Amino acid sequence: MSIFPENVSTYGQAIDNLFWLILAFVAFAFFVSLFILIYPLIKYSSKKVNRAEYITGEKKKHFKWITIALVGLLLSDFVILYVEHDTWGEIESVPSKADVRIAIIARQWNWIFVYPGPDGVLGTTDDVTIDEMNSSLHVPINANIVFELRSQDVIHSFFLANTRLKQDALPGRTVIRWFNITKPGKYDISCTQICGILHSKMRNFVLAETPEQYKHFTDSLYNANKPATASN
Amino acid sequence: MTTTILKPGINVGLEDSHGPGNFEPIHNSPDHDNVVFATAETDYHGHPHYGRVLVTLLLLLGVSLTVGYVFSPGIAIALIFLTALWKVVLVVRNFMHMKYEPLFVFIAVAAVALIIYAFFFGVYPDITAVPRDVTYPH
Amino acid sequence: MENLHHKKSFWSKYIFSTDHKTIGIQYMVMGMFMAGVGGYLAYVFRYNLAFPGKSIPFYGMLGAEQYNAFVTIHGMIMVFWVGMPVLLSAFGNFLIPIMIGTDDMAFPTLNALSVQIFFLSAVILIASFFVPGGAFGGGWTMYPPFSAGGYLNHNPDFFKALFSGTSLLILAVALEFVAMLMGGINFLVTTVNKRAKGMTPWKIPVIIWFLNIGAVIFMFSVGPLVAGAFMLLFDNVLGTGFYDPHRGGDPMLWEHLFWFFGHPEVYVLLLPSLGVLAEIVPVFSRKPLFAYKTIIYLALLSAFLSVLVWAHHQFVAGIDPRMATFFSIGTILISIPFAGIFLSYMATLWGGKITMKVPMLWAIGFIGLFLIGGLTGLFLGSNTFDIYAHDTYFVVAHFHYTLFPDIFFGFFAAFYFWFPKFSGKELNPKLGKWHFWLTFIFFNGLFFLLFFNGLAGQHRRINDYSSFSLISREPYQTFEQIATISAIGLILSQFIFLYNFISTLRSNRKSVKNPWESTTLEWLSDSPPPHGNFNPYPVVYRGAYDYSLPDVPEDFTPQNVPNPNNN
Amino acid sequence: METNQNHLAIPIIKIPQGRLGMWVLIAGELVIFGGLICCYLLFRIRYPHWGAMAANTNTFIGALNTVVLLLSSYTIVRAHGAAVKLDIAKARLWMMCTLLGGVMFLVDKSIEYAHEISEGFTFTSPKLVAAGDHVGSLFWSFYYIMTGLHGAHVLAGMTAIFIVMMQIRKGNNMHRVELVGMYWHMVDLIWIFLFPLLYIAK
Repeated sequence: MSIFPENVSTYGQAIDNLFWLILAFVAFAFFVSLFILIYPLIKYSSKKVNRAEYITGEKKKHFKWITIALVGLLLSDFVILYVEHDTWGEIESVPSKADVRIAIIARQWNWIFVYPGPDGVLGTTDDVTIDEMNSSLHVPINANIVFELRSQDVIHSFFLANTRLKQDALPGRTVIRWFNITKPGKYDISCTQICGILHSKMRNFVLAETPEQYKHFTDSLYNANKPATASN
Repeated sequence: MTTTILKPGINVGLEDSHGPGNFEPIHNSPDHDNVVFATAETDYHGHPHYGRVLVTLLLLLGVSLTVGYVFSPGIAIALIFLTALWKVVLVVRNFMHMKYEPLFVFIAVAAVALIIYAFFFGVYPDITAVPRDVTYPH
Repeated sequence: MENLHHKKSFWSKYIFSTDHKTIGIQYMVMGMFMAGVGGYLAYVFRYNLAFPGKSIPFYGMLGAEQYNAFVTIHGMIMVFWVGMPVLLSAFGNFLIPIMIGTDDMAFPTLNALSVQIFFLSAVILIASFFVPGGAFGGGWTMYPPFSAGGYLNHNPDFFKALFSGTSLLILAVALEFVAMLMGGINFLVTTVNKRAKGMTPWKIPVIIWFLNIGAVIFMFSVGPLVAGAFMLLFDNVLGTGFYDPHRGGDPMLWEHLFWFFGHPEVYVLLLPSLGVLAEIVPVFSRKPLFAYKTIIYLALLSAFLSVLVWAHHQFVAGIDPRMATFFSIGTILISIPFAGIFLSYMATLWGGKITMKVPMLWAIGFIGLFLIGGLTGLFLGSNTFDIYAHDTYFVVAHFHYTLFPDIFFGFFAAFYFWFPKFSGKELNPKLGKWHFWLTFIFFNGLFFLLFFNGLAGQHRRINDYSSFSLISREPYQTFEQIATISAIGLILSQFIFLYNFISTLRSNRKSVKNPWESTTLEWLSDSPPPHGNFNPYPVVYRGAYDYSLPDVPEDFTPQNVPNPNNN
Repeated sequence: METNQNHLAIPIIKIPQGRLGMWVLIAGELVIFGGLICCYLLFRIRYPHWGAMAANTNTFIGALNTVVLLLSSYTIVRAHGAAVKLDIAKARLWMMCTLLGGVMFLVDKSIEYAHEISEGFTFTSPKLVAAGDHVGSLFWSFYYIMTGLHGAHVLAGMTAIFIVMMQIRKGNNMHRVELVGMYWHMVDLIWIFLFPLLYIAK
C-alpha cells in the first residue's frame, strides 16, 4: 500500500517523486546525524574516559567537519530546488491549451461549480451554477481543466488530494489553477483552511468521466438549465 | 575614576545613568550606599545649536508645502519625501543627540528601516500587482 | 540598603516583587499552569479525533464549534503563554543578571509591570471561553475575514463585538506582546550595560547571547503585526474594512503581517532552548563548547535571515509564484545556521567525558527529536511539495517535532539543571529519568504516525473525518487512536514531574553549591541566591566554557578564576 | 523602593542605560508605525485615485500641527538643556511649553476630525459608497487609524512629560527630562512622515 493516495493527475507523479528524492537526502542526513549523536555517548562515557580532551573548535582543523556537512546540506538543498523548480512552474502557471474552463467558488460550507454554458465562455448569461452540498464537479479525463478559484466569504482552501493540488481561495481575488485527471473516478474535494463550524463537512467531489459521458452530462445540464440561472 | 559627588540633595541619574569611563566597580567602596554618585549629563554628550536646527526644520516644512505648486507631481512627491527624510535626520541627529551616540545605536535604529523594507519588498507583488476581482455578487 | 534583610509580607515578596528571580519564577509558574490548560485542551480534541462522537471523560460531548475553539486556543496558549514566558521570560529574567554577575535587571519596576501585564493577558484569554459565542475558533493564525466580524456586519454592535471571543483574543495577544516587549528592553539593556567587570562580549555564555538575539528578533518582527492587530480589532469592533475585499482591503495583507512575525517567532522560541543546550552539553561532557564564536555568528546570521523567509507559510495562499521561489531559497538557507549550531553541539560530545545525568538526557533527547523536526522541514520548505503537504497532518507532526522538544524538552533540561539554583534542593534523578523516558516514548507515539496520516492527505482542524473516504479508512483511524492514547500517556507522565517537584520542595535534600561543577557565574552565589545575588561581586577573567583545561588539575575552571597568562 | 546597584555596571558601549532603553523602545515603536505606513503605502500604490481623497484632508491644520510639534520638540530640548544645568524652574517651564504644544496639537486634531466626520468621511463612509467608490472608505480608515495611533502616542508622551515634570520638582531624576524628550521627538518624527503621506502627496 502506498503512503500517498492514488495519483490520478499528470503532475502528481512529479510531486511524489520529489518526496522520495527529499526523503533520500533526509534519511541519509538523519542516520548520519543520529550516529554522530549516539556514538560518542557510548564511546566517551565517563566510565571509559579519564579526562576530556580540550578542543575549542575554533581551529580550522576541527571545524572543517562541520563545514563539510553544511556544504553538503546546502548542495542537497539546491539539488532539491533545481529538481522541483520545473514542477512548481508547471503547476502554478496556466497551460496554453485549456480544454475546459470552469469556475469554482468557495462558500461556507460547500464548493460552487460554474460551468460556462454552451458558448464555452465564463461570465456570460448562459453559465450554469451548481450550488449544493456533496455535489460533484463533472470533468472529462485527459483534458486540461482550467478553473478560476474564488471565495464568497472567508478564506477556504481547495484540496484535491488525488491530483496533489491545493490552493487557497481568498475573497477578493481570482486564482487560476488547472489539473488534468487521467483516470475516471470520484475524488474528494476538501477544504483545508479552517472556515467555521461546518468546516469538516465542506466536502464535494470531482467526477472524472470519459469525454462521451462528460458531453452527455453537459448536454443534459444545459437543457435542464435554460438561461434562467443567475450567472457569476 | 571619574565619579563626582554633586551637591547634596541633587541626584542626577542615580537610578539609571552612569557616565563614560566609570569602569571601577563601585561596590568595593565600603560606604557606597551613602554617596550620591552622579556623572553629570553634560559629560555624556555635547549640545548642538538647537535654534538653528529649528529654523532649518521650519524652512524645510515650507519647502515641502510649496513644491507641489512649482514642480510636476512626480518630482514634487520625490522632493516632499526627501525633505521629510532630511527633517527626520535633523531631528534624530540633533534633538535626540544621535550624533553623540556610538555607532551601535545608529545600527539598531537603521535596522528598523531595513526590516520594514524587507516587509514591503515581500508583500509588494501580492497587494499591488495581482489581478483582483471584487465584482462577484455578495 | 537598610531594607535588604527586613522581613517582607507574602504579597510583597512573591506577588509584587521587583526582584528578577521572583519574576522569573512567577513567569515559570504561570507558564506551567498555562501548559496544563493547553494540555487539557489537546487531550479533549485528541480524544475526539480518535473516538469521534463519543463522550469525552472529564469533558463531555465536543461540538464542532468547541473543537475549533480548542484547537485555536491550544495553539495560542502553547506558543504565546507557554513557550514565550517559560523560555524567554522565565529563564531570561532568572538567568541574565545572575549569569552576567550583577544584582538585578536594569529596570526592575518595568520588569514587575511586565509580569503583571502578562498575568492580565492570561486572564483575558481564559475569560474568552466564557463570553457569549465562546472562544475564537478560526485557527491560531486568525486569518480574516473569518476573524474580522466587520466583514459580515458593516456596523457591528460595539460592545457585543468588543466582548466577543475574537476581540478578547486579539486583546490578550496584544497585552502579551506588550509584556514581552518590556521584558525584551530589559534583557538588552541589562546585558549591554550591567555585565560584571571583565565580561567582554566573547566571555558571555551562549544562552545570554541567544536570549538577547531572541528578544531583538521579537522586538523587530512584532511591530507590523501590532499594527495589523489594531487594524483587525478595528475591523471587528468599528466596522472598518482593512481586510474586507468589498471595501478595498485584502485578507492577504494579514497573512503577510501575521507570518512576518509568526516565522521569526519560531526562532524566538528556539534560540533560548538552544542556549540551554549550549550550557548543558559542555557541562556533562566536561569539554569546551565546540566553536563558541561560530555559534554566535551563526545565530546572528539566522536572526538576519529569519525576517526574509516568512512567506513559506503561504506557498498555496495565492502569493506571487516568483516570490514563492525567493522564499523557498530563503527557507533552505536558514537551515544552514541552525544545522551548524546543532552540529557544533554534537561535536562538543566527541572526545568528552560524558555523564548521562537527567539534564543531559533531556538535552540529547531534544537534539534527537529536533533532528526529525528540522529535517522534515526540508519537505515543507520545498514549495512544490508544500502544495501537497500544506495544512495536512504532515505539517502538524513537523511543527510538533520542532516545538515540543524546543519548548518542553528545553524547559525540562533547563529546569532539572537549574533547579538546585532556584531552590537549593536537588530533584530526584531516578524519577527524572522515568519522566524523561516516558515523555520521550509517548511523544514519539503521539506524533510519528501522524506523518503518515498527513501524507495520506489528512488535513488539519477537522473534528470529524467521516466525510472523507481517503482518510477515514484503516490504518489511519488506528494511527489516530495510537496518537490519542500516547497523548494521554504523555499528559499522565507529567504527573511524575509534578510529584518530583513538590516532594523535593517539601523535602530537605540540600544541594551542594555547584552540583554540576559548572564554570558559569550563577553557581558562585548561594542557592537560592539572596537579594543582590553576589557578595562580593565577581570579576570575570575567562570565557564560559573552560572545561578540562590542559594544565589545570580540576576539569573545570570557573569564569572568575584569574588567568595566569593574563590575557 | 530598594536602592538599585546599577553603578556597579561597566558600560562596554558607553551609553547610560536610560538612554539605551529609550532607544530600544523607540526602535520598537518605529517598527509598529513602519508596518502601518507600509500597509498604507501598498494600498496607496494599488489605488492611485486616493490622491483625490488626500485632497479632502485639511492641509492647513496639518501644516499648523507640524509647526506645533516642531516647536514643542524645540522646547523639550531646551528643557533638557536647563536640566543639565540643574535649573529646575526653567526646565519645568520649558516642559510646560511642550505640554501646551501637545494640547494644541490635540485640539487642532479634534477640530479636524470633527470637520471630516461632519463632511461624511468616516470608516464606513456611506457618502463614498453612494458615489460608487467602495475603496475610498479604506483611505479614511487608514487616515483615522494612523493619526489616531499617533494621537495616542502624543497623549502618552504628554502623560510621561507631566509625570517627569512632577518628579523633578525636588531635583530628583533630572536625566529623565532627556528621556521623555527623546520619546517626544519620536512622536514628532512619526508626524513628519504622516504629514506628507496623508496631507500633501496628492
